[in-house]
Amino acid sequence: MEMLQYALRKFITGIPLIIGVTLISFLLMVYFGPDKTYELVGKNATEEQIQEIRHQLGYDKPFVARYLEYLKELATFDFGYSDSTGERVNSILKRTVPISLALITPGFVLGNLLGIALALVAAYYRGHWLDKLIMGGSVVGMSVSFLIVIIAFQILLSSNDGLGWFPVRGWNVYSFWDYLRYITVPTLATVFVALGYNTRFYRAVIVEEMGRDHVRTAKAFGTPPGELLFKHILKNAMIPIITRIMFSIPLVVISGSLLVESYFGIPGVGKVTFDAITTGDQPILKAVVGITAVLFVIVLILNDIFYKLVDPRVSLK
Amino acid sequence: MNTLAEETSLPKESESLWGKAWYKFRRDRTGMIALGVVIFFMFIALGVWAGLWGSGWSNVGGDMWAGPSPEHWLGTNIIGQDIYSRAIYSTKTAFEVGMVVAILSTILGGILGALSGYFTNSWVDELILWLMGVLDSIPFYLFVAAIAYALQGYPYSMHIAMIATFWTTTARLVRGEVIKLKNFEFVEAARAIGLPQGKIIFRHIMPNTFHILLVQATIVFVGAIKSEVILSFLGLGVVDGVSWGLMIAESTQEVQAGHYSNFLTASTFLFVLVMAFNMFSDSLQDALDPKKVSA
Amino acid sequence: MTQPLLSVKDLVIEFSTQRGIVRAIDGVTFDIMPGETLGLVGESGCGKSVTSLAILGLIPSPPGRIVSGSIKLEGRELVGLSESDYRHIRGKEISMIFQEPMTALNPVFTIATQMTDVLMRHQGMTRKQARNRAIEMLALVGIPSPQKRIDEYPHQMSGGMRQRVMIGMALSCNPKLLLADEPTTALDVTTQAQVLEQMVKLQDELGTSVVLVTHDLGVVAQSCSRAVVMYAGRIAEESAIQPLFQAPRHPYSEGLLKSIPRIREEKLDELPTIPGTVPDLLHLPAGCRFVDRCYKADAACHQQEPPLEWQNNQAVACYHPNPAAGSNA
Amino acid sequence: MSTLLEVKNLKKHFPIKGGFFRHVVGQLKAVDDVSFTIPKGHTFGLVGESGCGKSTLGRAILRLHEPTGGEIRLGGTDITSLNRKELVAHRKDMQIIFQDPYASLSPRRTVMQTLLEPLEIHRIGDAASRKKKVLELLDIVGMRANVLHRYPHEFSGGQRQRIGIARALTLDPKFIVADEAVSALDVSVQSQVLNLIARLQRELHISFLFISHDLAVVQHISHQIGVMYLGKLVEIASSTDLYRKPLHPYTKALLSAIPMPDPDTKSDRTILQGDVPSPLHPPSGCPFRTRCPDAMPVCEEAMPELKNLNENGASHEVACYLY
Repeated sequence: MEMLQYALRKFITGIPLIIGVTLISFLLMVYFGPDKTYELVGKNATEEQIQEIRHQLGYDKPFVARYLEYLKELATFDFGYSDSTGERVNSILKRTVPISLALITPGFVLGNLLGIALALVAAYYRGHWLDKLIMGGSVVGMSVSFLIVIIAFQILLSSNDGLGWFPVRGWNVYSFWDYLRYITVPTLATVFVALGYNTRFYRAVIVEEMGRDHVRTAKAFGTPPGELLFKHILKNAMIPIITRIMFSIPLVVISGSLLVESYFGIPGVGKVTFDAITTGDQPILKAVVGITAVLFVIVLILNDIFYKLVDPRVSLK
Repeated sequence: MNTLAEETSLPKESESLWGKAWYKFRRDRTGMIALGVVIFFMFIALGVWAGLWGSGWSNVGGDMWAGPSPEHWLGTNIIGQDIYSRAIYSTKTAFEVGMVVAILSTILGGILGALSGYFTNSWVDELILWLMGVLDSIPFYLFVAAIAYALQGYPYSMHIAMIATFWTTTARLVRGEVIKLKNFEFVEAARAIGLPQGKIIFRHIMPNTFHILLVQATIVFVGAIKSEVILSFLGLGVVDGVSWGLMIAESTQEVQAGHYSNFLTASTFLFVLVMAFNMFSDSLQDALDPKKVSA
Repeated sequence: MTQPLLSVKDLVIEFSTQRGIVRAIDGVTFDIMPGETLGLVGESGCGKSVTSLAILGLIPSPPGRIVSGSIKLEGRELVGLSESDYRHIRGKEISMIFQEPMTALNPVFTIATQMTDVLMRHQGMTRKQARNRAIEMLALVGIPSPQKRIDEYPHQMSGGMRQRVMIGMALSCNPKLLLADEPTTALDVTTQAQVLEQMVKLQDELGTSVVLVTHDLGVVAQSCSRAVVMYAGRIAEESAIQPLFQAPRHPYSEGLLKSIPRIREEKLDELPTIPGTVPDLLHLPAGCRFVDRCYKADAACHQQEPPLEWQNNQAVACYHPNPAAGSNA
Repeated sequence: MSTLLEVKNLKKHFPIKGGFFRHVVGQLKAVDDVSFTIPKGHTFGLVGESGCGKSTLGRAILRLHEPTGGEIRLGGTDITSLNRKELVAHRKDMQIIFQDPYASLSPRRTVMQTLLEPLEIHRIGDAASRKKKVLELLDIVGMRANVLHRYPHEFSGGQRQRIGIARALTLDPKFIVADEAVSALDVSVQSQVLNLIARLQRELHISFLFISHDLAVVQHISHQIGVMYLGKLVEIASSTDLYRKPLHPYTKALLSAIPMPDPDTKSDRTILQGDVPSPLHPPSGCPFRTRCPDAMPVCEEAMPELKNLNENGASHEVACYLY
């Protein structure tokens, strides 16, 4: 009950954020965005026809009314029909989001788990050659552009000039085996790029926790190194680690999948978004922006609840 | 009236915290090498800017996909342009994007972060925090596209989009530091002598965040160059001229045909610069860390 | 004569810093007898905390390093002991409590978890046995309703309570030696009095030897039987408590004692002071390291560091020591 | 002997936010109805344990924290009623010395810049006379002119504290708040700084409010001492009276809790039980009653008033139902 009340309050405080995101995006993309009238009217249209189209598009209504309409769409989760295909936006999302999740999840999970593991090793052997090797590797990982990694991995693993083990592009998934074949190269590329940043961040967090007074106390009471690292240090380090993971979720789902999907031609939400950007398909863009904002607020709430679970000092009151 | 003049054994030269940091940085071999590489790239960029080299980047002079030759050191691309010149010229583009975005977003982040940190629990802070939250919640590529729509093909919409989103990280860091600093007693001392708020913020507090701003500027620089590549590839980035991102975008068709020169050249330039900058940034951070400097 | 419980001999510890190698401890020698409370006194940077950390093998390395010397616990050499062997000593034979009660306990575990872990590890107890023993210890250090409070987290307790928990935890395995590093410095006076009294009482009951590291001469006078006064990494004076406070032999101990403000009826206009400041360990003066601040310094003091010399259970490292208590010189 | 500072019923309350909409649900009474006076050229010592509100009181007097209520008169001027501009002008008369010599100086400014700033802000003198003033101040606090272009990190704690004192003196104040000014220093340096403050007070006739948790230090330096507990002054006495016949049970406990640097006076101490209650939920009536060995039923009802028990001679005020 306390939790529910807390979540509710948090959601209310999150409303200004949703309004801000939708307002700015709406202003830029729709209000100042491309005028669709002339794409829809035929040649030599009469003035009435043009007015008719403008009316259909809602261009003749005042800004506030149009924006409120958008908020209503977001609240009822009904974004109308795509400008370019005429398909319902909801059904597009229903089709593409699962593909994106299936594509992005393995790399996301692996990138974070491996990052934490490498960070633990590096922090434990701080100053040792192993630490220097891992940290050197992570700087290299951070310095290679995601785009280059994708292209290079595709050449090396998928193309005929390379090993040719995996499909070059597309998404013809009918079995688990197909699934594995299609996600391997994108996943490897995602992990490669995420690992550099993650390892570095997590190592810094763990090293900071290692310097705490209570760690010295635990040592002074004969705590063995494994217990020290996995019990005393890691539990305290979980707070910043969880925050980072949680807050990267909304970004990874949209931005992370956009490049991979458009490069590999995978019909996920990222590809749909990219296509919507190039064609100016406003209903889809409005849906994506609105949903991301809501996702952010949800993440904000979940993150605080996680805090509570890990850190007894945090009170939800 | 005093009799107890204290014997103070001070080193001969007075040394500011910057002096100490520079002394420390100079002894960091990795950092110095990285700085050397960055300066070398900057030299290339300045040369392009002065018209000394790279001016032939758009000439359609040779055969398509020619191999390396004395005229075209790294061969030519699909329409016979010299890859070497294009990569050199792109260095200028990269520095332009990096510098503009790094400098402006750092200034913006520094000022807004300082204001929000100094005026915590007031509407100023609330407003800036809200703005940061909003900008962080809009998917980056969508935001770039939105700005591009709104500015209708204005060539700097990518720069504006990056500045508008990259300042938030800097601002958050500065805000945190300012919240810490404003509770330091030297700030209370400044208030006690009657210093106006503006002077307290800009004369006493801000200078103590410069180390964060400097490191953050290098991080933003790298971020801007890397984003430019992806945005240009997606068709949202550099419109006029050439950049490593555009070269890689061109090369995606070429690599399928087995021509790697364009791809490898642009990738290598990009990688070396970004790597050097990252290492430089690391060493800078070590040297500027106030905890380590005062030790 | 009884054997010392712990004997530190010619200990030298160095730290490598940005500006060069700092010799934080330079030839420190002292013994701790069973059941006694030894005060380790000095100002910041004198090496008192480093010494106590070195006894438990907790000098962070790098940058720290024991260069030479020995630390023997009942004849057993601790310097160079492997980490895994040291683990069986820490918390079991030698325990330590720290200055900051607010940060010394792990914030995300309950008192019960932290105390039972130690007992299970060192005494081979089951969780249930360990819990009972922990509650017993909490009652012993004066925590009201320990059955209830043992399941609290550190942040739910006051500073004084947390320091009691630390003491209880440190004594739970019946260690032979307790190292207390400024245990009451972070506490308020009234709380400090409570905690000190509790510590002295427990030590009497359990017969544990205590090394009390502190800058506060009042605390030393009230709780120790013997004290080692340190200055800039070396021992200036070692003495039983009574003679040290009645007739300090080293000019540094003398100056220190005189310069503390005391509650007095008559007000002094000026406090006696020691001029100057503690020297930077990287730029020590030649000869005696106290020479720049000493009113007795002469040419000899600038030449060579004075050795620690014993006379009737009172040792002093000075060429011109004050006469010992009771002597007519 | 004329009064320089008069504090009357001073209050500083901090709002506590809570509940569903983070509205104000209560008040933390950091300083609650405190009154005292400091004569010209005297040092008033304020002693109490952490969280008792002594630092807040010092800052509220200087209006570094806006007081919630009450009156502060400095040399006849009502400080509480000044507007922002008038306050800036009056800052000349009242200054502060801080506890932490590492945090109290702006790290990226030289000693010269730090010491010149107050003179520049208040437009006192020209460049030459300002420089002369700065050199004079350095001499007063016992430092040489060669430190002018140095940065704070180049000094030791004691030296920084001297610079902090010099800064407080630049505007020739009549009144200085010394907030735990020697607490962070080592014993040998502490006595040097205490002597410096005592000399300033004697020779420049500056009044000090000397705040410290250390009763021995306060007793050494002050003419009069106020003992504070949970936001309230419970006893005000001359420093000799406080030593000779402490009246309030809390003062007695404080005195007996000090570990004396003398092994022969192993006092039979009255050790207080329990902890200071949270200032968020102070006990009703007298705040000390929960730990007081002499608590009576009447103590629960209302806070006893401060009353003067010395009819003739220096006043000795105590707030306790025992008297």
